[in-house]
Amino acid sequence: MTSGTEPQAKAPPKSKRAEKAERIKEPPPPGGIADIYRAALPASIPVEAEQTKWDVALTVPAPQLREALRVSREHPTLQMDLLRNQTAVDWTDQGLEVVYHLYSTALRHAVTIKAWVPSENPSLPTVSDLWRMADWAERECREMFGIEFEGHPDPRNLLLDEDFDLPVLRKSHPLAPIEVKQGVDVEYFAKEHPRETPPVRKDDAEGDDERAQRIAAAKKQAAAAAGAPAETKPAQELTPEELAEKKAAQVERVKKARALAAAARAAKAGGGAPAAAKTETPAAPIEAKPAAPPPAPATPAPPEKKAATDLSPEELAQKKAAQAERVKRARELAAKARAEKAKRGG
Amino acid sequence: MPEIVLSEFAGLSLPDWIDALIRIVFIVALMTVNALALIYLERKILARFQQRVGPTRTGPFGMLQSAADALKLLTKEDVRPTSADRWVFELAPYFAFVPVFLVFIPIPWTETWIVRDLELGFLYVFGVLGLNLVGVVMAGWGSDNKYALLGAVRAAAQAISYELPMLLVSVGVILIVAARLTVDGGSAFGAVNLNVIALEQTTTPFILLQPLGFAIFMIGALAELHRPPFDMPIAESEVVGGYFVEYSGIRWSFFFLAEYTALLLLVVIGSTVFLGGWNFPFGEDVGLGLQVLLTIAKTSAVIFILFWSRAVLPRLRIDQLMAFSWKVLLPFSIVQVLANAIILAYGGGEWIIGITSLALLLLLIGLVYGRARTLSRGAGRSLNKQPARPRLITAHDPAGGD
Amino acid sequence: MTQAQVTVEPVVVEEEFDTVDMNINMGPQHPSTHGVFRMVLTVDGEQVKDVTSYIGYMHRGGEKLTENLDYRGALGYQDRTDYLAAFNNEWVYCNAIERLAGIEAPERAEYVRLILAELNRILSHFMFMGAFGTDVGFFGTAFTWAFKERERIQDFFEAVSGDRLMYNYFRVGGLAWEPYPTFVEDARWLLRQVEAGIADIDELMTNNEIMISRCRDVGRMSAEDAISYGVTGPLLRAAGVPLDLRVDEPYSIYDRFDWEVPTGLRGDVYDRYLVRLEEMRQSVRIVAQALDQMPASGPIMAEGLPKVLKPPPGEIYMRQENPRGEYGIYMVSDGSDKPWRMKVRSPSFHNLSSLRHQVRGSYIADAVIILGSVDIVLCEVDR
Amino acid sequence: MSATEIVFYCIAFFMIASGLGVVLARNIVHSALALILALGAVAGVYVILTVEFLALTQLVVYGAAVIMLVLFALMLTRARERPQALFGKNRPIAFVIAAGLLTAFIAGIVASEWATTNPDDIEPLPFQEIGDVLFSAWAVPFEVISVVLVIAMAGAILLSQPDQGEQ
Repeated sequence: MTSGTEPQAKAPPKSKRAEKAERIKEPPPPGGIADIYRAALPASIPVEAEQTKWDVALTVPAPQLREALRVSREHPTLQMDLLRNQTAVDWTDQGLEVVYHLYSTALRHAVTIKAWVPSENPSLPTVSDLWRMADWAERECREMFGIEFEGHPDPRNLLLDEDFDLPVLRKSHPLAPIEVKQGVDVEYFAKEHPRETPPVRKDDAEGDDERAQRIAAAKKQAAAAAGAPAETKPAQELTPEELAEKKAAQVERVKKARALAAAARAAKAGGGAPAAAKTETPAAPIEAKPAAPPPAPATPAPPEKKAATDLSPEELAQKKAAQAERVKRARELAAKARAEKAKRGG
Repeated sequence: MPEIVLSEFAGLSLPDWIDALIRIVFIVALMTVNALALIYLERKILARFQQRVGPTRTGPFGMLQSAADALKLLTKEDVRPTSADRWVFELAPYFAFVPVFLVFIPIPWTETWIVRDLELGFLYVFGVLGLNLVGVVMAGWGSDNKYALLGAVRAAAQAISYELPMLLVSVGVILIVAARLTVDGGSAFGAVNLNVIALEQTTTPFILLQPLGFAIFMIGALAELHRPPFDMPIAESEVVGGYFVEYSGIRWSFFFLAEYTALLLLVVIGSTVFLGGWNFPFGEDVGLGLQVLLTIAKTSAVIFILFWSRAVLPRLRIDQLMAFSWKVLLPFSIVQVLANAIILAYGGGEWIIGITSLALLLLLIGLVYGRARTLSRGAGRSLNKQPARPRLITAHDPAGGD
Repeated sequence: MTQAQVTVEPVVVEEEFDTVDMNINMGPQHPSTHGVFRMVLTVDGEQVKDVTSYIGYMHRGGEKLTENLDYRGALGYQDRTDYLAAFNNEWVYCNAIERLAGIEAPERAEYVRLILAELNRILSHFMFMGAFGTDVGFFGTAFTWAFKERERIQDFFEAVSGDRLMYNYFRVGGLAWEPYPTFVEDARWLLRQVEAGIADIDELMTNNEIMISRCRDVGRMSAEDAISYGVTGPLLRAAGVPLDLRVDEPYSIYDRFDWEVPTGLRGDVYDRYLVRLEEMRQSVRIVAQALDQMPASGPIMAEGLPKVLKPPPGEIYMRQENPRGEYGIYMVSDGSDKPWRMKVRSPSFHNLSSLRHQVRGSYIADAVIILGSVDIVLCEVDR
Repeated sequence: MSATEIVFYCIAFFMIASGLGVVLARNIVHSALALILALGAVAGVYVILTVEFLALTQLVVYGAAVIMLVLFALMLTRARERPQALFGKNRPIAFVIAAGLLTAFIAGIVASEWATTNPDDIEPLPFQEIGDVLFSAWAVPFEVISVVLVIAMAGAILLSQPDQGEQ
């Protein structure tokens, strides 16, 4: 889930990390659990202690988190055998803070162990083999925050639907008016905010051009993929003479296409190989279509057009065949476009 | 055997089959009324046990409550699940309902008020009650519902395993009656006839001679009727209504009707065979009205005990239920029959039979109570309580001061 | 049985007559699942092979909603997680904010809170007695006896807080309003009735042979397994671990009363029933002592509370002993008027996760009783 | 055509119908239920022959117990999904054998001469003699059968125990 560059709902005065740093005012009392931990943990694990309102909170770097938890469970002076609570806190820009509350039923002391994980596809080793309580807690943490726990035996969703993979408790997932209005179902919400663009929306008007930007970006990608000539600008930004020149190019292309069609007809009428003509013509329209910007000015009328009635019978047949061919090609194009949109949409 | 032939009674000579028809109509009417009355009484008595009042709205003291229920059931649409096995589903209620009504025939309400005085009345009862089980299994299988199937399988297992001790114990009684009949060389042909059994009890009811028999007969009857503590097949909390979970409306009421009718009939048979039925305290030459009253009084006393057990006893698990029947009731009933046979064969007095049976009964009660005691030894006070003081623990003592 | 779950392998004669495993679906609409909870039992005959439990039907996204209410706004939500112990939940939430913001509730308010919370524990255990009795098979007798007492306690709560179930009576820093004048006398009368009710239930169920044979050694869970599953409360104490937060991590004024913590010997369904029965008696003892020591008059609300509560940035994991176990509120504040993160640690959620461990290998009838003895409240499981 | 003859013909028809039902029913459980009806009809014939004792034991033993165990076996195991033997490939051979057996039966029935007493005046056989004969003349076969039954029961228990491997 890329954190994306979504504009903050309200720009915080200073970054959360700074605010949090200034908060650590009181170090834990000497001789407390923090010192026992420092003695018990191997030197390689740096421990940063902080006194919260009740327990002592020890922050451990994520890679060594599992090691710290294993030691706190097995070390004779710690014996943390009850994992009370396992959850995560989303500090937007600093990433996610995963919290483990532990308690020892034998020695009757409690501790909170924390670790920081990045916001983009966070992952942590599972501890469900140390405490079986973690099995359900990590499943809930995964579906609510999107944290992947490697090695978890059964990482299905627990409270939400099976196929609902939108991390709900992240701050980036705003409590949008949609969700407050109970009646609207999640399907609509997920469709409205596809995963890759974080769904921060100020109001509906502004949303449209955002969608236009997205379509242009998608078109650019398609054009780049198809290897088309230099990218074309949308119609509004074209200067008048560029517009005229583009129109001329357009007319010239249409005339060429018609000439080719006439040649093909003549060849076919003369029993010539229609294949060559046919393969050649489809390339032109594809190339022509993307170049024409959607809100293009009225296309120029084809130069000569005889009324249907005075066409000779075989010309009529040819026109009908060409027409059928065009329809078939149009349908192909539409299918291809739909497939591409579905892939992108999915 | 004096037998009321309605044709004479009504002063017009009716052919046999009309007479039989009248009796059938009489049975059906009496049984439905009885079922409604029993349902109402059960709800009232259970209510008293549970410190509530029971139905009071419909009719005086709520007496028409079960009639109102019956009316509702008649008008309710009886639904059949589409995936149900059509014919098995629809025939099941009749298979469960008809055998129970057939049991009514040999029961002696008074000396002469018997529908048909069958020679093998007692054996006939068991023969016909077995068919009721077929209806239950058809219902469970037909409604293609896992709960129903589970309920039916439980019902079948329970009925089979509790019918055996009942049969054996009644054989014990029949042995005594047969011995009395053949004492002066007569044929013991009538020993299985319910009325003859009742006649034999003018002086001593068989409960004095066979207390164990009465206990096992009643336990078997409870199991046969799926009533607590043996109501596994229709346990709401597990199989949600058992084999009749998919039935509704009139079909469902057939099952309910069959259950309450069987309740009355089994208890009447029990009281006739063991408590002396119409005969015990006042003998034969007393008015018919009094004899009927006697039977009804004894039956309602036993029924009250059954309702009482429903309110107070929880449900046995299916394997405990089976173990109780095969490992406890069956051996005891076999020993009972053997004891009777040996004593009668060597011409011992009937009081010896009474004492052995009483001894067996006390042994059974002792066994059950003992097992419960061992189970619950220390159960009542199996907790140890620590004073609510924060316990002192030294920081590095891994064991932790307890 | 139209479609069998098992595909028909090539014909192997002796295997053909093995009983096929049936999947029995209990819930979400089932008389004994105590709420909207679905349990699929893989059953071979009567033996339960495996259990898969489905939860989440009652998930209302409470934690997300709380992040958009101010600190006092989410109090009403706490009644609705564990509706059988609403006072206890409110107390945990208020204590969490009070410790975060450094507010101290006055003496008298603390006493009233303790009395109402302990009575709420008795209320919740009466509910367990009724529901458990019906599961075991007492056809309604245990249920109506237990509810007779429950009604009395609920009338008392209605007199104090104005509501029978969702009280919303505690406030950050004290109580919403003064308890009604004859609060103490009524409470004493109520204790006597409750004591009689407990004696009735004890006499009906405890020494009942069938109940003992049904519940003894059923759903046994050893202490290590219980702790590993995060099980707390009566279930853990029945397994022999004397962990009671009122004693081990004292909060409020529990250290002024003397009472005892009951622990069971074998951790089976019967011990859980006995532990809960004993806990009710201990709660009666605590309330009686609290009523004696309670100051006759005094403020019930802390002074000088700001209109908009903005606790300094920081976090707290406040936990208290609810009837079902350790109910925790992990509150993180970033200095604004809305909590940055509020996580509810609900005991039923973790107790339920150990259900599969207890039920495998038992019978269907046992599965129902074990679920009853775990005593879950689904609103609290799904939050 | 006295009343008993009418009743006999009804029962006979009912017995044959349910017998065919057992063989021809598509669903195996239906055939099991039809079997119960057939054995019930046999009990009916005993009643006509005024041997009620046999009729009732027939009902008790077959009606309630034996068929019930058959139904258990059908409902709880996978036997239901076995391919229907009715449409097996060796159907013609089975047909031939069945026809042969039928002719043998009919020949046997026609050949033997039947007692022609009128069903009405059969004097009821008091079952006391059954008891005496059973334990005097037929005591030995009675004991042998009971031993066989015990062995069968033990075998059934052993078979149904899941072998240690599965445990």
